[in-house]
Amino acid sequence: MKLEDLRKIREKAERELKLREGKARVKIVVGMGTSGIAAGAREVLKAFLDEIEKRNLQDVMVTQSGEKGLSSHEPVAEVWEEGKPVVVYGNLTPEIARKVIADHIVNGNPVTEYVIEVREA
Amino acid sequence: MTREEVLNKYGKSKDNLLYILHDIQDSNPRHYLTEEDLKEVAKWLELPYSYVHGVATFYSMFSLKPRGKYIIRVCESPTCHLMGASNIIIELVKSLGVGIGETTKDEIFTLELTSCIGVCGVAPAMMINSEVYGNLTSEKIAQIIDEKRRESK
Amino acid sequence: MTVPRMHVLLPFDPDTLLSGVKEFEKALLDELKKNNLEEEIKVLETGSIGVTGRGILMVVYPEGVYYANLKIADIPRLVGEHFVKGRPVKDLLLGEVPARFVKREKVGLVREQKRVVLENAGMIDPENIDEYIAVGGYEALEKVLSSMTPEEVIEEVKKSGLRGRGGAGFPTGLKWEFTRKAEGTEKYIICNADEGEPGTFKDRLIMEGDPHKLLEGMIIAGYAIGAQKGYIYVRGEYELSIRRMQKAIDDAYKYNILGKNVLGTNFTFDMEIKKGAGAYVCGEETALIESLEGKRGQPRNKPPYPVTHGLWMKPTSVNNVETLANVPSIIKNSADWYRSIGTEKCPGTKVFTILGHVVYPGLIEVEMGTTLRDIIFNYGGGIKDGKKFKGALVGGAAGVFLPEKFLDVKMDFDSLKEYKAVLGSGAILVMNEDTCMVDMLFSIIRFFKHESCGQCSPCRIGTYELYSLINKVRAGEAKESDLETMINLSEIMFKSSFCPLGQSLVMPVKSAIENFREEFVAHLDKNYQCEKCRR
Amino acid sequence: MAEMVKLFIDGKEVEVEKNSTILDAAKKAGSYIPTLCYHPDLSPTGACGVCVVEIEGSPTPKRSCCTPVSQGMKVTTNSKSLREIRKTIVQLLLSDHDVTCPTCSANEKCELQSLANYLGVDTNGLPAILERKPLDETSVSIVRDPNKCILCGRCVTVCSELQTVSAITIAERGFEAVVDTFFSQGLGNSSCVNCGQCTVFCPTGALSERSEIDMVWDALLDPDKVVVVQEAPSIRATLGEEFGMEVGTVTVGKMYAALRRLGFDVVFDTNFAADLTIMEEANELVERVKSGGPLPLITSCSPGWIKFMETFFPDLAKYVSTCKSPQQMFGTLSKTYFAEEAGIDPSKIVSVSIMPCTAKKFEARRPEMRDSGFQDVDYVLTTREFVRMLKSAGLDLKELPDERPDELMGMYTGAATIFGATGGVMEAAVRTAYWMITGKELENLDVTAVRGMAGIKEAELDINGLKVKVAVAHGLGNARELLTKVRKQIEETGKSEYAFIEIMACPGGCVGGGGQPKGSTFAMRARRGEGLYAEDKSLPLRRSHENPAIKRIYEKFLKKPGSGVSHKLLHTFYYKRCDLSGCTIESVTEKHANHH
Repeated sequence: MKLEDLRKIREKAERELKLREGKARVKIVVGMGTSGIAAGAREVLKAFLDEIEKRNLQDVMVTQSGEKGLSSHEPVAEVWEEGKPVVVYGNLTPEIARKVIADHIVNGNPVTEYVIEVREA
Repeated sequence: MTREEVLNKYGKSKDNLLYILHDIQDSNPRHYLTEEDLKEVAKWLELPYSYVHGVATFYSMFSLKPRGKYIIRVCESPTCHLMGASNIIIELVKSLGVGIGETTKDEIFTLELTSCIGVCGVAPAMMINSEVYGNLTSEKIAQIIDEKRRESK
Repeated sequence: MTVPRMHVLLPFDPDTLLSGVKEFEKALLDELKKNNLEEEIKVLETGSIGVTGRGILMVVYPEGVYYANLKIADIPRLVGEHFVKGRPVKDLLLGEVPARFVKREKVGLVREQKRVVLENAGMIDPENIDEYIAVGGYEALEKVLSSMTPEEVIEEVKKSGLRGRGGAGFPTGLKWEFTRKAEGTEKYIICNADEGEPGTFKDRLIMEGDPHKLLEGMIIAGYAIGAQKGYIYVRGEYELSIRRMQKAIDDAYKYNILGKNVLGTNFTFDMEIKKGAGAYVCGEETALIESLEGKRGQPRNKPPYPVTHGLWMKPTSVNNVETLANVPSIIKNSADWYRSIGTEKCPGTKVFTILGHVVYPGLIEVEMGTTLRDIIFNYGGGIKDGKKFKGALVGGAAGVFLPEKFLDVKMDFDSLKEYKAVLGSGAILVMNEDTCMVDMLFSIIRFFKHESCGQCSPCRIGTYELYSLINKVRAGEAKESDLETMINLSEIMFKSSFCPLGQSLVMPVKSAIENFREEFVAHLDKNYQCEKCRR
Repeated sequence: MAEMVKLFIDGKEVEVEKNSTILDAAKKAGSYIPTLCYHPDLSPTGACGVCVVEIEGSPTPKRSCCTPVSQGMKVTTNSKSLREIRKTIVQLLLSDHDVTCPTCSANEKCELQSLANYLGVDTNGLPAILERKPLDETSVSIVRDPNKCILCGRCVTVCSELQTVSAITIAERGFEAVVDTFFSQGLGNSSCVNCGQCTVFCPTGALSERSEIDMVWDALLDPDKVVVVQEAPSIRATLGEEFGMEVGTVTVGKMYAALRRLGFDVVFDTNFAADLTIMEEANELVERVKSGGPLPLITSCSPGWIKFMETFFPDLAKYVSTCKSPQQMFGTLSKTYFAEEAGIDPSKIVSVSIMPCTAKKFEARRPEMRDSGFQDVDYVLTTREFVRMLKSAGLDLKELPDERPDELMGMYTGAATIFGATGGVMEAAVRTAYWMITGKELENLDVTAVRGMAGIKEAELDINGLKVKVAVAHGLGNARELLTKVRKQIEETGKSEYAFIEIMACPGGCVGGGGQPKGSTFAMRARRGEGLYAEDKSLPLRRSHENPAIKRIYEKFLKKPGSGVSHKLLHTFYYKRCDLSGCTIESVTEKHANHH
């Protein structure tokens, strides 16, 4: 690969990141750093995936990120929706994760008691 | 991986020693290095036996004694200590019926202490093999131990 | 300067943000401008005022009236009626005045930070190289390879004022220059990722959350010093870091960001991970080199320094993860940009971990020079469960116990020196009023006793002597002279230990005993009850 | 010319070579810096910290033993703070030390003891924290007492760097750090070759020979036993040191007197057996040269070297002389030849040797060393043990008269005396081999090319027109280097450039043996060697074949060198001990080393 190719990849990847790979309406990013995992992020991730499958939500994708430093709020997950601020959930459990899918993703009502931050996308 | 496979995976360069010891130990269900292991590694890297022994005993992650299927390593660094690691240790000693550095009779658990494992934000914490557990409480420990015990059967 | 006639507070919290407070603010400012009121009416963003479920909120002073459920459409009315004519708009008012309304900034880990090294951690998928590239990753490398000589890279880093984030604060550019100028053509760059300092996990966050950033910093460093190979020495306990770094390296090779003729240039660079096996002392650069060579991790004498006699006795630059992760941003945005952050002598940001008895334990990245008080009380949310602050151990296990009166210290390499304290790894362990300082010092001494490599007598025996002395204090069997012995011994260890490990204890021992002397003296009484020391 | 650097030590300007340490410079400036782990012949480890000095501009003191000098450096070697540091370090070491000085084998030779004394250290300063560890008594030669170890690392450096044996290492870490063998199996089960250099370099009593003093006393005090004693060539050159004589003084007459005062019944001399060894070995050399037997011939009198060969170079076993060492030749003869001549039941004979060597204790106990029908040599005392016996008997060597040995196996030539120094066996063998090959006497007896402390020495000898290349190595690191070269030559060309090689396990040869006084430096070893060469020069007979006692034993008992009797009593064979070292020459060994 050459220097110019790097630029091409960047342009393409930027587009993809913005479009959420073109397919999904909602992206859920679960913090999968060691602290998150230590606090139970794996179970939370499983619950998200499971709930999405159960409800057959085709336009919701789940990805991972590293850790942001929010140890006291772990496990942490972010909800990205086109044209809306990013909603950051903290202190998640599998049960809350399922509630987030049901209330926020499906019905558009964020589960405010677990929102720790809302920020610009 | 067998010992020979591990050795063949790495070149005969001395700087691979730690990797080789890690891999051999990891492929032993009892998580330790035998006399034979150290001798074969020494021969492979053309190092004196004593040298390999010196290295293996320097690092706290290596053991020359057989250990349990699960190695529980409780962090006893200042942060975890402040957040109640001592109670966690007492709890584990009680529920496993072993002292620090010992293995349960059923060879399932070995209880060890470790320095900081870098999840201080969720202290007190511990590792079981390579998994990390944070925000520990008595209840959580009981639950984890139960689960592991079930898994091992 | 005009003093504003009115202050308008706009609470920013999850609720208001979701209701669109940002857009509301923008529209409000436009409206004020239109009416030439922007000098007279000052709009301020604030944190939560404890009101939820009421949409966009607004508080107007001097009257102190509260509005709720605001819409952009309400703005002309608000401006025309209230701000111009001085008549509050009744139908938009919040019925009740909130009971616990405190005017404050956002509190906690979500508070505004200055993220440079951690800008992507937790934001992108660390296992996807494209995501890194999408957020501007490898732009710095591109710039370096296409338009900068190694000397220019070193010059830029020197100009930026970047100092080693492993604790010692040595100028990074200078270290690179020494290595570049050292005799020989075979050179190495080693990333010290043996993060073992208790209370520290910044390097882990970078490796787990943004591994390519570190990789990019290392490749640039390798280019600058003239190395053909880089090693990342990661502590063996960091399984996930090792896995993610390995994935990043593999992907970088696939894109020819590593390997022969990097990105089609003449620069060739290889990278390998080495895994530690549980030894804190390997964080010391010469011990790390020994360990990397497959030996016991015992430090070497310095001089000669690694910059001339490092790995395989070849010129080697050993840099900390956080240090290297700063490099891409410096190259991308210029040294001047970097110098605009932090303090004059310590430019840039610093990652801190806030731990112990705070409301929000976690990790933040803020500008150098942020005060300890700010970090503990605003980012950490203060002391948990309404307890009182007692002290903070600042800088890791080799740090200093600071009492309340030192809370306003600025957190940078130089300011801390005035308090005989160190920035160290940036770990801040906060202790509440119930903490026993004797017990905490015991924990620290036990740590160093366990981690002493045993090579030199002052450290090997000294740590054990201190351990038996602190145990005497805990057990109520010590005399006041034992406290002096501890201080003296730690000072002798500082002066005569072979490496920084044995020198470390002087800080915690001296600061604990001197700053919390009464508590230590109380423990000398056989009848003293201390739950923490279990007596 | 080496680049020079100027610096200031305690205000005094000195100029030293660029790569010198501060300690070197201080010596030159006449400033005394106390040291403990430092040893002039070993690379510094910087372990103890006693030698710290203050350097202007340095926030903390630095170790002078391993800190290089730099231009214009300003060094202070003594101050209140430095004294405080040094005292505290010694105090720390003593707090973790088995302080049993009066009964310690290193008493008065212990460097920790003298340093504590010099600094005036108060032993009550810190709580005693010694956690007792068991002794390593698995070796027949050496006892390790970890409770007296100060982890200076000298023994490990000696074992791995100087001798390349690596039987020991620093294991574990921190306060648990300990000098240990592979898997803590003990020296006796390790690749240790018993050379004992560790015991010489050890600054304390942590490493010492396994003492046989009590057994020897028991034998001496047993009226039914006839105790026969032999003393190795080098003993006469080191004994005096321990009684305040100058290093290198040869005290042979007083040595015999001392042995008689202790109660030895018959006082012979290993030198006699050294002359005998030359007869057998020179004959073997001549035979091999004539018959095209395996060359080079490699000497076999150093038992540390023999075990080293068996452990690391078993493929070269067939090149090694089959001659027993002088000690063992003597031992066998003491219970055969002497027993017959004196008409004593050999079962009543106790054969004792005074040796510069700890490996001799191992050699004496090798199962094959029983050709007399008994264990040929019963007890082996090192020089150090011998000195302790003399001191406990209240004997001061200086005050004893000069006496003569008993003749039958006590007469010797200068050729035997130089056995104690590196190159000596080579030189002695050449003197006799020349005569054996040519029938003429070698005129210039001094083969100076093989003398001295150079690690590997080579010479080309002219034996009546026949050019013979020889080499000498002392210290096992040098031996390894030489033999690796020889092995490679043989592998590649089928033969080596050398015809004859002398190897001594210890640096300097036996004068630097592992049983010699503690604290021996290379400089001291060199002076002792010179003492032996001086004795050689002063003796009327300097060729082994001229020794009347040798002539007699061949006439009466052995017939001729290499005879059947000789082979039965004076020659031996070797084992393969690869399992102790992991040496990876198994295939080579199979090809060559099985002829025994």
